[in-house]
Amino acid sequence: MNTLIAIIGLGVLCLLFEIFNLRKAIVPITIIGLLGVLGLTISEFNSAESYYNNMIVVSKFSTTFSSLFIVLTIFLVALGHNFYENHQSKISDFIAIKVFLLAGAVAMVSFGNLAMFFLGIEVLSISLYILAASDRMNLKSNEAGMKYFLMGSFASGIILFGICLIYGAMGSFDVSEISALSQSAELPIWFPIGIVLLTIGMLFKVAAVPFHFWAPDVYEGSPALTTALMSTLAKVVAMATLYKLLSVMNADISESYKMVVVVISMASMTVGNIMALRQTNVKRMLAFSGVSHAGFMLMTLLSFSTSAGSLLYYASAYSLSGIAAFSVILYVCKNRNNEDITNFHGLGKTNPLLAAILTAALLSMAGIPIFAGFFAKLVLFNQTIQAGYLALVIVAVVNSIISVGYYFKLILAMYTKEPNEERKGTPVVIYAVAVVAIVLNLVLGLFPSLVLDLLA
Amino acid sequence: MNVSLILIILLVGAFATFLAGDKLASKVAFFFGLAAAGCSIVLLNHYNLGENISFINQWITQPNISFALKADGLSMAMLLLTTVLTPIIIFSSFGNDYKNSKSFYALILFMSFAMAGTFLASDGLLYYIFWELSLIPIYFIALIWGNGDAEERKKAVVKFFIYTLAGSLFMLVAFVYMYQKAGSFLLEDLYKLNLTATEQLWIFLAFFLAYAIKIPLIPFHTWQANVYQKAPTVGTMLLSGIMLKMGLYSVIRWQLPLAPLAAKEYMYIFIGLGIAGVIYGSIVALKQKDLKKLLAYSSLAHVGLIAAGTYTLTLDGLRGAVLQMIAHGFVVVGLFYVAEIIFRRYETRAIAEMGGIRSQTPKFTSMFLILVLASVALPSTFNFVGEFTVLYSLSQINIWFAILGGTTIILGAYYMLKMFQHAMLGETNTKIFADVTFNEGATLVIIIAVLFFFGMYPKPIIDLITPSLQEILTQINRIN
Amino acid sequence: MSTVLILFCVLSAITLSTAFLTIFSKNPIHSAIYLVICFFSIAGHYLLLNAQFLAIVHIIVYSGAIMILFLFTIMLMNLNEQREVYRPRITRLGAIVSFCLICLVLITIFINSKPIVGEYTSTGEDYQSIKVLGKILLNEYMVPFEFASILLLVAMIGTVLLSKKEKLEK
Amino acid sequence: MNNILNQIGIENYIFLSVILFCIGVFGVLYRRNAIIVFMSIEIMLNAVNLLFVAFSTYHQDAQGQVFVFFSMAVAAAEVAVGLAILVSIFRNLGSITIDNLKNLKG
Amino acid sequence: MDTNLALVLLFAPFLGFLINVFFGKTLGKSLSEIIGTLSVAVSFAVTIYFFLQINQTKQAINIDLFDWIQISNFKVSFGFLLDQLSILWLLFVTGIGSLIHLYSISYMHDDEKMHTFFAYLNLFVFFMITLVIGSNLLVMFIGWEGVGLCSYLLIGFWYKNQEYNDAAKKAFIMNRIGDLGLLIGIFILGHLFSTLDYATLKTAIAGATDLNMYWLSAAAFALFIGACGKSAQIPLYTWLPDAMAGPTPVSALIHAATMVTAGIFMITRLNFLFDLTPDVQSIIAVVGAVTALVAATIGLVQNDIKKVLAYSTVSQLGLMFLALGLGAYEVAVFHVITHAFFKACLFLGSGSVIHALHGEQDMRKMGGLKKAMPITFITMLIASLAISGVPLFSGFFSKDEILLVAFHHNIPLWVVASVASIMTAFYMFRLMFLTFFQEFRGTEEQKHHLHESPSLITFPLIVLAILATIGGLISLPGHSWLNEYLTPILPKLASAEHHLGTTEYMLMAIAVVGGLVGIGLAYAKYIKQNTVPTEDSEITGFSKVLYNKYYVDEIYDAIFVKPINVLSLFFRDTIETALSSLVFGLGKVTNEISFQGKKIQNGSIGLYLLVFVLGLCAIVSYLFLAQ
Repeated sequence: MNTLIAIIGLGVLCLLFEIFNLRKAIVPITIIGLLGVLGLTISEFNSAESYYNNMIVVSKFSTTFSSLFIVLTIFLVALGHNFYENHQSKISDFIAIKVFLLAGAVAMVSFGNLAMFFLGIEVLSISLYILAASDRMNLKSNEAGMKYFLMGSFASGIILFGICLIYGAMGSFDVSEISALSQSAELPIWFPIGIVLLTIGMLFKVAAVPFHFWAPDVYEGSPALTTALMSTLAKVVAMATLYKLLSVMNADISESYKMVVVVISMASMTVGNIMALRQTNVKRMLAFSGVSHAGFMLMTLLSFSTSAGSLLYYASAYSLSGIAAFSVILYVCKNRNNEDITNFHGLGKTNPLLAAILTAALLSMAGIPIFAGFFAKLVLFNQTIQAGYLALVIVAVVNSIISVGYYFKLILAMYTKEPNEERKGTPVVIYAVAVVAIVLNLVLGLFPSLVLDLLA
Repeated sequence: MNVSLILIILLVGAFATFLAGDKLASKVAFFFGLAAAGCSIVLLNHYNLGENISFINQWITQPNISFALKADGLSMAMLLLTTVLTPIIIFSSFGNDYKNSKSFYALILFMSFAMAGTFLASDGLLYYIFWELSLIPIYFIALIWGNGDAEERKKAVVKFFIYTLAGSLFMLVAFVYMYQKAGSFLLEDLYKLNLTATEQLWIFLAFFLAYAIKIPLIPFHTWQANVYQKAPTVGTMLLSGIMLKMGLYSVIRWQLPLAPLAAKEYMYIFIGLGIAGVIYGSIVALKQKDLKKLLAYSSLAHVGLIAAGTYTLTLDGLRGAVLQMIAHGFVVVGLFYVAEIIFRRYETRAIAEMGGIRSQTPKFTSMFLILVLASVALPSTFNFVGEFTVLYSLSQINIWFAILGGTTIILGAYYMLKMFQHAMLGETNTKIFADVTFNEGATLVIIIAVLFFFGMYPKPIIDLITPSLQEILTQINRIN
Repeated sequence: MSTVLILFCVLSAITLSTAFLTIFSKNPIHSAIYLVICFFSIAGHYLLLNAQFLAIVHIIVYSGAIMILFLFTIMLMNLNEQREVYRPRITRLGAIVSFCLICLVLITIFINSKPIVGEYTSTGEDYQSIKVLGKILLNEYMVPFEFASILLLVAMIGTVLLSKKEKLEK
Repeated sequence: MNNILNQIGIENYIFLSVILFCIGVFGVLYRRNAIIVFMSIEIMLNAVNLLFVAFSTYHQDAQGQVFVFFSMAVAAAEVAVGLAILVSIFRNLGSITIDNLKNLKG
Repeated sequence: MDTNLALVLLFAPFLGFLINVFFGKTLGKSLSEIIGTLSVAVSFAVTIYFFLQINQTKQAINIDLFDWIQISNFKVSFGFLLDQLSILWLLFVTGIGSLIHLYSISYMHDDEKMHTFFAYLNLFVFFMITLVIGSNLLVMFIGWEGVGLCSYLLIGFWYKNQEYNDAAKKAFIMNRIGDLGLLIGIFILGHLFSTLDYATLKTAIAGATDLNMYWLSAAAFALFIGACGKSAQIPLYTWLPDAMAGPTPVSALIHAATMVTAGIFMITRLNFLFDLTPDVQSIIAVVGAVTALVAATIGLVQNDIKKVLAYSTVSQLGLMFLALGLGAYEVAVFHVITHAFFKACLFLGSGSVIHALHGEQDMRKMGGLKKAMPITFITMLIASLAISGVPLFSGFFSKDEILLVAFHHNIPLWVVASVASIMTAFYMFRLMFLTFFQEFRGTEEQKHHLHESPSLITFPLIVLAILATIGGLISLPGHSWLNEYLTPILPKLASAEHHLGTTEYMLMAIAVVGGLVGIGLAYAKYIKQNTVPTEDSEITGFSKVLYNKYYVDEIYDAIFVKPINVLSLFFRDTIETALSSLVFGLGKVTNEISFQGKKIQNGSIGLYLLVFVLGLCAIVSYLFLAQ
C-alpha cells in the first residue's frame, strides 16, 4: 500500500516539477524517488498484510513483482533522459505517465478486489495508449496508438464482461471471498465463463496467439522507448497479473482449461518464433519474440502452486535482457526513421561494448547458459514436465531452436557486416542502463537462487 | 587443491588475455594455457597418489543443482587432452596475425575452459551448461576469424550452431525429465534411478541426438565439413581436436550409464551407424578437393569408429574409444596444422593447387607423412593402439563389425595417401615453399612425439582410464 | 405477462434496435443520435431495476459528456456519410459470421447452464440509494475511488500530451 | 420489498446484455469508421454495465452499482484518450477510416 | 646380455636410420653409406652370434620388454622371441640385407637423396627384424605394417614421378587389405585363446579340449589373407610387379628376398594352427599353385626385365604357398632361403644391367651383354640355372621337394606346379638369351658406354651366386640339416621319414627334364630363331592377354577402384548435398512459412479483431460446449 501511495506521490511530484520549471531535475529525482520506493517495497517483503478493506493485499508475490516493476521503470525512466532530449517541454508528462503506469502495474499485482484490478489495468492501458501515440506528428506512432487503443479497449470490454459474470456468480468483488465461495459445489456457470473471459482479456495484454496481432504493429509504430516499455514492463505485468488472478481466485483450473493454455502456449511460441524469422525491423522482431516468450511464460499457469518463483525469474530474466537490448536499439536507432536491421551492421566494430551487450541480451533470450534466460527456461521446463506436459516442453524446445535463427540474424549483422556510417557520441546513461541490466541478468544467471527462492 | 583450479586458471586467463591488449594477447593466452597444462599434470599426480581432487558445492537449491566437478581417470585423461592441446593450438597460431587478437585468444581460452568444464562436471545441469558454453566461442571464432566467402561462412556457422544447439536442447529435456525422478542432477543420483525400458529409450535417443550431432555421426554430420573448412585453423583444431571428443566422452559418461537398457537393446543399430560413418566418411573423403574438407571427412570416419567402439558396451570398446579419442585429438590437430602451414605459403587449401612440395622441404614432408601414417593407424603410433582395441571389441560383438569397421584401414590409407601424393609429391612446384619455421616444426614435433610415445607405451593412459571405465561398466550392467 | 416484463421487453427492443441502427447508420451523426437513444433506454433499464441514482449518473455521463464529446469530434472533423469508404464484402461477411457465432456460442452456453430455480432473494434492505452507494464508495471503495482519479489524471495528461503543440515543433 | 427480478428473470437480463455486447462486437468488426467503432465499444461497455446493475439487484448488493461508476470513469477516460488519438490521426491523415491504417504490417 | 644383444640387433638399423635421417645430409654421402651398411652388418654379426648360440643350446630366447596393449582378457607385451625360425630368417634378412646395402652404395651413388635411401633401407631392416623376432602376433604386426610402409617409401623413392607414387600407393593399400585380414585373424585368436603370444598360443591350442573348428578355420583363413597380401598371392598379387618402380636394390631386398616371405614366415610360425585347419590348408595349396601358374604364364611374355623377375617371384612364392598348404613348412622355408639367394642375385644382376644401360629395362633393347659384363652374366646364369631347377644348384633341391610333396598329396597340384616350373625355366632363359646373347639392340650411345659394373656391385652378385649354387646343401634329400634345425618349431619333422624311393627319383627326373625342356624351348626360340619380342602394339591373341596380365589390373580397377570413386563422387555430390539441403531445407521451410505468415499480418485492425473474436469463440465453445 505504501508503495502505491509513494509512487502516486512521485508521479504528482513530477507534474509539480514541471510547474516549478525544474525539468532538468525530473529524471534524476524520479530515479532517486523510485529507488526509495524500491527500498520501501523491499522492506515490506516479509510483512504480508491487507489494506483498506482488502483492496490492496501486500504479499511476497506483490512485493517481489512490484520491485521488479520498479527496477524496470527506473531503467526506462533513465533511458528517457536521452530519448526525450528534443521534447523537453513534455518530459514531465512522459515521466509522470510512466510513474502512474507503474502505479497501475503495482495495483495489478497487489489487488485484493477486482475493482482495483480493473482500475489498475486501465491506468496501465491508457498510459500505454498515450505513450504509443505520443509521437504525434508521426503517422506510424498514430497508427500504433490507434490500433492499440481500439483493440485494447475491446479487450477491456471483455475483461469487464468477465468481471461482471464473476460478480454475478459470487456477489462480491473481493478475491478472498470469491476464493472462498469458489470451493462450494453449486457454482453458476457464470463464474467459469467469467474466468475464461478474464483470461482471454489478459491473454490479449500479454499478446498470446491468437490475440497477439496488435503487438508487432504497435511495437513497430511506437516510439522506441515505448516499445521497450511495452515489451518488458507491460508484458511482465500482464503475465504476473494473469497468474495472480487465476491463483488468488482459486479458480478451479479444469483439465480442459489447461488444455487451452497448452494449446495457446504452443501456438504463441510457434507463431511468434516463426513470424520473427523474416522480420527486418528489430522492434518488430522483438515483438514476435515477445509473443513467443509470452507462450513460454504461459507454461507457468499449468502448475500454479509452485510456479510463482519461476514466473518471477523468467519475467526478470526476460525483461532485463529486453531492457539491455532496447538500450542498444535506442542508441543505434537514435535519429533514424526506422529500426531496420541494417542499422546494426558493423556494430561489433564501431561499438564493441554495446554489440557485446546486445549479443548477451539476445543469447539470454535464446536461452543460452549462464545467462538468466537459460535458467528461466530450465525451471519452466522442469515444472512443466513435472506437471506432465512433456509434449509442450518438446514444442518449447523446438521453438528455442527456431528462435536462435533470428536472434543470431541480428548478431550476425553486428559482426559480419561492414559498418555503414559512424555513430557519434557516447550517451553515458544508455551505457549505464545497458551494462547494469546485463550485469543483473548475468548475476541472476550465476545465482538463480537469489530470485527463485524468494517465492518458493 | 582440486580441479576447479584449472577452470579458474582458464577463465582468469581468458579475462587476462582480453585485458592484455592485442599485442600481448597471444603470449598471455599461451602462458595461461601452459599454466593450465602444468596444473593439470600436477593434479594428475595428486590424483594418482589417491588424493581427492573433486569439488562439489551446492549452487542452486531449487532446482537442486550443484557445482560438482568430479575427477576420475576418464575425466583426467580428457582434461589432460584439453589442457595440453590448448597451449599447442595457441602456440601453433603464433605465425598468424589475427585482428582483434585479444578477443580471439580470450575466446580460445574461454572455449578451453568450457570444454574442460564439460569433461569435469558431474552434475547433469552443470555439464549441460559447460556443453552449451563451449559452443559460443567457437561460433564467434569461426564467424569472425574464419575464411572464405562471408555469406557462405555465415550460413555454415549458423547452421552448425543451430544444429548443435537443437540436439543438445533435447538432452536438456532428458535431464529435466530425469531430475523429476531423481530430485537432483548429480550423476550418482541419476545412476540410482530405475527407469523403465521405454523411458530409457527416449532418454537415450534424446542424448543420442545431442551427441550424434556433436560427434558427428552420419547422417547428422552435414555441418562438419563446411565448418571445418570455413573456420580458422585454430578453430578447426579446437573443434576436431577437443570438441568432438566432448560428444564421445559424453556417450561414455552420460548416455550409456543412464540408459543402459536402451543401449543394450539397440546397440547393434548404433554400432552399425558408427561403422556406416566409417565407410561413408572414408569414401566421401576420397574425392574431396579441399584439404581441410578431406580431413573433416576423415575425422568423420574416425569418430564413427570410436562411436562404434563405445556402443559395444565392453571394457575394450570403451577403453579403445578413449585411447583413440586422445590419439585422434593429437593427430587431427597436427594434420590441420599441416594444412595451415601449407596455406600460409600457398594461400590455398585446394589439393590440386599443391603438389611438388616434398623436394622443397623434406623435413616438413616427413612430419606430414608421419601424421598421415598415424592417422591411418600405423602400428607403433598411438592411433594404432586405439584402433586395434576398438576393432577388437567390435570383433567380440560380431566379426562382421570388425571387418566392416576395419575397412577404415584400407580406405583410410587410400584417401590419405592419395591426398599426400597429390599435395606433396610430384614434380617440384613452381611456387616456392619456405621451410617450416621453428614454431611450426616444434609444434609438429611435440605432437609426433606424443603419438609415438603413447603408441609404444600407452600403459600410463590405460592405467589411468581403466578403473573409471570399469566403474562405468558396472553402472551399465547394474540392471539386467 | 406482467407490466414490468412488458416494459422490459419494450425497453430491450429499443435498446437492441437503436444499437443496431447505431452501427448501420451511414451518417455518423445519426449513429450518435441512435446511441443516445440507446443510452436512454439503458437508463430506463436502470430505473426499472430501481437504480435511480445510477440512471441519472448514466445519463449525465454518457449522454451528457461522452456523447457530446463524440458529436463534438464528428462535427470538428466534418464527417458525413460520403466519407465512409467502401468496405470489402469479405469484411462484412466475416463480421456478420463472427457476430452470429459469438451470439450463438454465448447464448447457448447460458441456455445450457442450470436455470436459476426458486425465488430471488430479497433482503428488503436498502442497497441502492444514494446514501448507501455513497457510503460504500467512500468507505469500502475509497482506494479504488481515489485510484480512479489517477486514471482520470492520466487520461487528462495524456490528452494534453497528444494534443499540445510543442514549442520546438514548427 | 419484492425483488423485481422475480418478474423478469435474471436470464433475460443476461441475454439482453449478451446480445447487446455482441452487437457492440459486431459494430467493431463491421464498421471502418473509427468514431463508430468507438461507439460500438461504448455499447459493449454499457451492455456490461447493465448486467452489473442486474446482478446487483440479483444479489441485493450495492457493490455492482459502485463498480458501474468505475466503469463509467474508465469509459470516459478511454473516450477522451481515444478521441485525442483520433484527432491527431485526422490531422495527419485527413481521414479516420481505420482501413487506411495499414502502414504497419508484415 | 641376451636382451642387450637382441636390442642391439634390433636397434642397430634403427640407429642407422635415425642418423641418416637427421644427419644424412651433413655427414655426406660416403659416411651415410657406411653408417647405413654398417648398422645392418652389426645386426648380421649379432645374428650369427645368436645362431651359434642356439645351435648349441637349442634354447629359444624370450625377451619381454614391457606391457604394450591391454585388452580385457589379455595383455600384449612388447617382447621378442629368438628361436630357430626367427634366427634363420634373421640370417638371410640381415645377411642379404648387408649385401644389398653394399650393392646400393655403388648403385645409388649418383642419386642426390642417397642418405634418404639408406635411411629407408635401414628402417626396412629394422621393421623386418621386428617382424621376425616379435614374440607375439601384434609385435609382428608392427613389423608387418612397418615393412609395408618402407616398401611404400622405397617404391615411391623417385617421388617426382606420379606413376611411381601410384605404384607405391597401390602396394601399400593392397598390403593393407591383407593387413585387415591379419588383424581379423588376430582378433579371432585373441578371442578364442586370450593370448597372442606364440608360445602360449601353441600351448593353448594344444591343450584345448573342445576347439571351435569354425572359428579356428576362420582365424586361419583370415591370417592367410594377410599372408596373401604381403606375399603377393592371388588375388592380392598385382602390387608386386608394379613395385618394380622402386630402385633395383629395393626390388631385390624387399620384393624378392625378405618382405614378401613374411607371409610364409607367419604361416610357418603358426603351423600348429594351420595344421588343425585342413580346409584352409587346401585353400592355401590351391591358391599357391594357381598363383604359381598364373604368374608364370604372365612372366612368359613380359619384356621388362624386372617385371619378368617380379612375376617369377610371384610364381615362386606361389610354390612356397603350395608347400605350406600341403603342410610341408620346412620345404617352404627351404625354398624361401634358396629363392632369397638366387632371386636376389637375379635382381641385383638385372640392376647391374640396368645400371650399365642407364636405366633401360626393356629386354628388347638389350642383347649381347655377356661380353661387356661377364661377371654379371655368369652370376645371373648361375641364378637362372638355380631357379630353373637344374640339378646341383640350390633351386633344384628346394623346388624338387615341393613337387615331391605335391605329388604325394595331390596329383593335379603337382601337374600345375610342374607346368609352372617348366615355364619358369623358359622365361628365365628367355630373359638370359634376350639380355646377354645375340647382338646389342640398344642405341649407339648406350653401346658405347657398356661396361662391367664396379666391384661393389659385382661382389654381392658373386656372393649370392655362390650361395645360390651351394644353398641346397642345407637340406639335402635324406639328410636335411634344415629339418633337424627346425624340429623344435615343427614337431612333426621329428617323426617324418626321410627316404628316397623310385617314385622320388622319377619325379626328380621329370622335374629336371621339364626344366631342361623349358631352357631348350627358350634356346630354340631366342637363339636359334633369333626372335625378338614384338612391339607392344603388335602383340596379338592369347599372348596379348598374357602380356596385359590377364587384364587383372583393369578388372580390379573396374570392380573396386572405379566403383569406389564413382560412389565417392555420388556421395559427395548427391548424398552430401541432399543431407545438407535437408537440414537447410528445414530452415528454408520455416523461413517460407514465416514469409507466408507475414501476409496474414496485413495491418488491418478488422482482421485482427476478427481473429480475436473467432479465437474467443473457439476457446469458449471448446470449454463450455464441447463437454
